[in-house]
Amino acid sequence: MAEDVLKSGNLPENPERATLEGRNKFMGFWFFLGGETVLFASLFGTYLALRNSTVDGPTGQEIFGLGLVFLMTVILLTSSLTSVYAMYHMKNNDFKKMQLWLGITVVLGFAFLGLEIYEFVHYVNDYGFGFTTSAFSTAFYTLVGFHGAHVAFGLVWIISLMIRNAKRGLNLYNAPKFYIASLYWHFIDVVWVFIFTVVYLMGKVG
Amino acid sequence: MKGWISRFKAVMALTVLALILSGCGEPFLSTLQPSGEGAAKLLELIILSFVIMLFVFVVVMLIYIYVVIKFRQKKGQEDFIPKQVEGSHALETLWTVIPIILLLILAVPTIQYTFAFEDMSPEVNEEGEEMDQIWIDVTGKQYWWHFEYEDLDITTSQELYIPTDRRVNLSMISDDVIHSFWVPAIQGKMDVNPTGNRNEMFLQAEEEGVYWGKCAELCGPSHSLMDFKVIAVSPGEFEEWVEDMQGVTGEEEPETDTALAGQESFEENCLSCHAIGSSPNKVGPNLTNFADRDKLAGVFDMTEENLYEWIDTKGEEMKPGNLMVSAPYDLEEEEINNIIEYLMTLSPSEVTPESADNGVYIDSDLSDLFPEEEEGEDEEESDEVEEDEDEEE
Amino acid sequence: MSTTADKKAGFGSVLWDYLTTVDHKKIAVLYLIGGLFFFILGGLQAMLIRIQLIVPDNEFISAQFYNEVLTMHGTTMIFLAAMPLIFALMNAVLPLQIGARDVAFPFINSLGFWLFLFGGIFLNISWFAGGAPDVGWTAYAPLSLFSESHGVDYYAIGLQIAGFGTLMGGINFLVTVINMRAPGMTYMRMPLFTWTSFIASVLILFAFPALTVGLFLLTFDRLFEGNFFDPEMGGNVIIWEHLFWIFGHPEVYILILPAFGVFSEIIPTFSKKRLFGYSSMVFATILIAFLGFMVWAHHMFTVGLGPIANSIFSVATMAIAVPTGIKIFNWLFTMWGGSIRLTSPMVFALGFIPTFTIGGMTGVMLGAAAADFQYHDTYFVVAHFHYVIVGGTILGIFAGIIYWWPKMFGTMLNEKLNHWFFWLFFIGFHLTFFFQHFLGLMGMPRRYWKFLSDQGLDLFNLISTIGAFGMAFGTIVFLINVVMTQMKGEKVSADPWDARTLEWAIPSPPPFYNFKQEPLVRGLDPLWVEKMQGDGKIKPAEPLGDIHMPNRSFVPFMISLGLFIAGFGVMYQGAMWVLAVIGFGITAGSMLHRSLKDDIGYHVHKEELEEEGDGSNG
Amino acid sequence: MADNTNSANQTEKKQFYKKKHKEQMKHQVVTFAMMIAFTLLAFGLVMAEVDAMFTVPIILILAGVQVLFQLYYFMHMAEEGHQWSATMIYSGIFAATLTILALTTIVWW
Ligand code: HEA
Ligand code: HEA
Ligand code: HEC
Ligand code: CUA
Ligand SMILES: [Cu+2]
Repeated sequence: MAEDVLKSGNLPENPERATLEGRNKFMGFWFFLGGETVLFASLFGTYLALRNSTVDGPTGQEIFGLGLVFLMTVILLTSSLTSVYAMYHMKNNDFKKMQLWLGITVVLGFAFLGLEIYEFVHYVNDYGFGFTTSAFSTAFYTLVGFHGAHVAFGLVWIISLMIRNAKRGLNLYNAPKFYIASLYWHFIDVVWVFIFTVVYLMGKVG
Repeated sequence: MKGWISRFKAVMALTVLALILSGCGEPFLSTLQPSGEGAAKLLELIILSFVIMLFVFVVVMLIYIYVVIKFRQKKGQEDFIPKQVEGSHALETLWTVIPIILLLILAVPTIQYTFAFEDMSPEVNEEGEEMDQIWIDVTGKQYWWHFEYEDLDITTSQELYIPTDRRVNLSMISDDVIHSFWVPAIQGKMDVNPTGNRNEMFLQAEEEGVYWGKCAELCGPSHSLMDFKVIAVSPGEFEEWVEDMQGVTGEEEPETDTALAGQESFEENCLSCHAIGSSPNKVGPNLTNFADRDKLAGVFDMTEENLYEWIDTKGEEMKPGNLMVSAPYDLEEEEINNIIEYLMTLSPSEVTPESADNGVYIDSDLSDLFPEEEEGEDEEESDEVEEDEDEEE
Repeated sequence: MSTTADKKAGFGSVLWDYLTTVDHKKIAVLYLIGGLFFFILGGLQAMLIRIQLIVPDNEFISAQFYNEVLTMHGTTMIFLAAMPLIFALMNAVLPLQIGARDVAFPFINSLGFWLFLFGGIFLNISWFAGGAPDVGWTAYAPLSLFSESHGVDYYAIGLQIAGFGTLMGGINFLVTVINMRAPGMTYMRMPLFTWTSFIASVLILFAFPALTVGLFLLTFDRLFEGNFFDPEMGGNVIIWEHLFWIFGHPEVYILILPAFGVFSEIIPTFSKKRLFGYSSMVFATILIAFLGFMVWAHHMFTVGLGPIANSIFSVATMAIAVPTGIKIFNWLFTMWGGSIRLTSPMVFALGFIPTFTIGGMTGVMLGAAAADFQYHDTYFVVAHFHYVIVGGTILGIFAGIIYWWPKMFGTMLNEKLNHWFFWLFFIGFHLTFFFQHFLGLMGMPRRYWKFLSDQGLDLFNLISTIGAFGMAFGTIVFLINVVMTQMKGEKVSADPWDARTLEWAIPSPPPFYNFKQEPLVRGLDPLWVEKMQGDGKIKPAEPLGDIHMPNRSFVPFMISLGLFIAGFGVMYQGAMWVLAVIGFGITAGSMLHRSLKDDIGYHVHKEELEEEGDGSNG
Repeated sequence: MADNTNSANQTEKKQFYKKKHKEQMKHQVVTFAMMIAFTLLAFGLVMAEVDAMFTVPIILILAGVQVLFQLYYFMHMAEEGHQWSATMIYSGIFAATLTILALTTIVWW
């Protein structure tokens, strides 16, 4: 049986939960996301407590550019959809297409990350809004940066999964791994929904 | 409410007695021997909760002792197999409901007191008029306390003079880390935080006395030495003290030459951090009435040796981590002695900590301290002032 | 990877075995050793505290050093002694109690241990690197920003590393309980220790992230010029207090719930009765956990949150007395009508009940917001939490260690010495902490390097110090007992206590695969059920077959080591950044290694198992 | 897994699942479209500088709904076998709510 899990092809419905290991991973990862919820809540809470503490630095209202944020949002939301597509093909046992859609997800992820870095550089250079400018700036970079770091980690994760399994296709051993990576990616999106709402939109409203 | 609390009085008396027998500390420090309105009320609450707890504990212990004695395995009965009881709804309901009731009994006065302690509205005199409030700005600093009497234009450090039988309102903040202002025998504690928001509380001493205050929040190496005193004197004496303090300009010259020399080197070396006379809060304590201090730097006996060591070593060993160590001066023995002599002349008032113990009681309604309102014409105005204060909160 | 090969091995291979083990029973031993080590360390620090406070105005240790000792005592005891010892018990028995062959994530489980250990070592290196943290275990800002040495950095990074480990351990147990139960082991048949550990793991899952964030903020402020807690730059010091206590309060229930579980095993066993009100015990556990998230501000009554917030948190705090009371009475009525044997674990349980009740009651007194203006930050609080922690958690841990010692090591601790340990520790404990209630009320604040003479505080402090020595002697008796027992090495049977739950159905110590055949659970207290209704042996739920086992791995050690090294780089910066690069490199490399290499474990074959004979000597 | 004894049955099953997945995928796309719409609405409200008292609650609700979409559709929480996932996520949300509530209401300044 042990070697079975490495054989590709002919997978059952829900391959990510077909083995005990898979079920464990699946459940453990969901729980981890429950914990992450509190982690981000703490960051959001801190940000909200400090969002008016701009001292002499610029306020969010002055610097946030909604156009760019909108673009980032659409990119990330789309990447969430593409990773749904990837899982769709996983369930249909179509490894090639899964890889393809994961590939697209990764590209979108990089695009998002690139824009975020551009945004930060822009704030620092054009507004003098750095990490140490005010309590508000520290909280802003920490919250958004934590999310960015999550994106970056997700990218590394998905890429390494894709490369590792490129040759051997889908099997019961790696299906759970792909699946939880995609869960992670969705979760990043969930967090972003709150970031664009709470940080940028509410920041703009004042 | 008062009614049924008083029903606990009998039990209270008993427990208080028990506590006193077990030695309940010194009257100037212990929460168990309150000398002020706040501490007295809190002690009531403490005793109420204690009585409830005692009841619970007795119940638990009665069952416990009975069970442990009665149901020990007896010799020769090693094979006895007790009935495997699953539970009992009646019992379980009982020990859910009774604690809830007990907790409600505790919760109601708790909430009342919690609100009462943060109610800073003015006291009312017998005629039902609102009385003037004394507000004092308290600043906690590593490792001493600074007090500014609002509207009275006087400042002190380390020792806070208050009139008895009157609430004194404190508006508290910190200059560095968090401290906590606590005068156990008079009132519960309140933190002083280092930014914007000022915490408020009141002090009310019912008896004259020198009460010890403690810093109750870890604030650095000398946290345990950040003591201060609250000196409660009769209202008339307080009035006198205020007037005496207001008279100090800091320019007064001492009589002897050596003291004069001391004043000079003091101005040269010390005034950058210390002040004499009313002044805003500085790096070091205000020394206007230094010679009247009960303790040096809050904790040491007021002796020349201690004072000499303090100035000579800048308190390095005496109060580890205190901020005077960064003082740049380097003084000769003689200069120090001169300074000491000068410092010992700083006694602007007859009213000193001793006045709190001498049994003299001078009554006053303190209205002299607030001259505008003496005319009695502008009650409205005073109301406005209060409203302003409310808005600030 | 044969089953018996490890047995007769030299020191080197034993070491390697433990460095790479993923077996929860061995990880339990590691946690036990680590936890006991830090308990003794924390205890020695406590002795320094007590010696300093033996007489007024004492100059035994300096103020700065006192603060360091005080901080490290609290931090060590909570994070590096109590938590790991609880994890030791969970690892040792939880999988056995639910009839599992293994935990859900053996690899993660071992990673959790190594992260804890390296985090703990990291924290303690501060002693030799310019001074330990000196700001209390609560590390309130801005004092923690003012502190000049690197101590607080060690605190922040060390706890961060250890905290990751705890979080992983928690998730592992959650999934283990949910996915790995044997056939017939329904939720409402799970032993209470399993239940309380499960709920404690839920608390870990939701409480530790708040600490993680708090520590990150602290680190950013201290090392990267962040402004979270810097009032000058608009920062707000109260954020730290909230984050710390949002973690901190659930943390105390993480500490106490498994201890409740231990006693809920011991009391039925030695009363020969099933647990009274099992379902209400489960319910109470869940309720405590739930309420535990809504009361944290009772540590902040004097911060100035205002009467409304104070009142809400006050009432919520008091509410916790109700489910806890349910537990106390259920224990009492478990004994009611039973046949009580005064074995040492039972004596611990009997010592626990009144002690914890006192601690809980002072807790409720503290919960009365206004009254807390008097108690807060005094020795009354110190007395409260030592009553619940030492009288609850520590007694529970030692009761558990003694109770399950035969299961973990196959030997039996000497009962006489156990009783000596108990009485010395117990009497010492009450001497130490009972009078501290009065010290607090008499005006002695906590965290005081010295108290002054003529303030009426001398006598009780002296008694307190004397008591502490009693506890130390008690602990020494226990250590002697351990050494003597292991030297004698007398083996015991699978079920020396005549117990009730599944772990006692397999040999002591259990084979590395735990259950040869998955057990069939036919009721609450499965072994008892079989003793009463069957032949005293657990029926298998499956025919004998191959057993799947995870491979050992050195990767958890390396991942943790990497973070350990990186911690120094992040802290000292400058040229030391190279350490961060190396450290994070090791960690990332190890993780990559882990994910690239297939690790599907191996099988113990049926034939091998048959050779070993009957494993289930009930 | 089972061998090919009844491969006819297998392919039939496959077919059935394929169809089911396709069906699901359609839902997903609709979900996505709605998410984009919500986003547009939220950004639109803010850019149009509608009154803050009105905008803020609306965009928060929109965000909440989007998140539920993500959880239930993209992350399949609506499907079988997610009871524990849901329990833990909601417990997390509970703790998260308390945290945010506290940090927004009872830290002053
Ligand atoms: C194992 C750890 C543990 C446990 C279980 C508890 C349990 C409780 N704690 Fe404690 N607590 C700590 C560890 C713990 N605590 C620590 C470490 C600190 C200090 C941290 C620091 O500042 O460093 C602290 C501080 C602390 C404070 C803050 C004090 C201050 O700093 O000013 C408060 C205030 O409300 C409090 C309350 C409670 C309450 C109400 C309970 C309740 O859960 C207790 C419930 C139990 C009972 C009540 C007994 C049994 C019940 C009955 C027999 C039923 C009938 C009872 C009644 C009707 C009353 N605790
Ligand atoms: C699990 C938690 C835990 C445990 C078990 C203990 C155990 C003890 N603690 Fe406590 N303590 C805390 C958690 C704990 N503590 C916390 C969180 C604080 C607050 C810190 C802060 O304010 O920041 C605190 C603070 C604290 C204070 C208050 C200090 C102050 O505010 O200034 C005191 C004072 O008496 C004290 C004493 C003790 C004592 C005497 C023990 C005893 O029970 C210890 C008994 C154990 C031993 C004595 C071990 C002895 C073993 C040996 C000696 C072995 C001999 C050696 C060999 C064989 C090699 N502790
Ligand atoms: C760097 C600033 C600084 C300078 C300069 C300085 N002091 Fe101080 N001084 C302090 C501080 C801060 C304290 C409070 C120490 C404490 O209690 O923690 C203090 C406390 C004192 C006290 C105790 C006050 C009390 O109320 O009991 C005396 C007396 C004193 N200083 C005298 C002097 C003299 C005399 C000089 C000059 C020769 C001097 N100081 C110069 C900062 C300074
Ligand atoms: Cu100031 Cu402690
Ligand atoms: Cu608490």
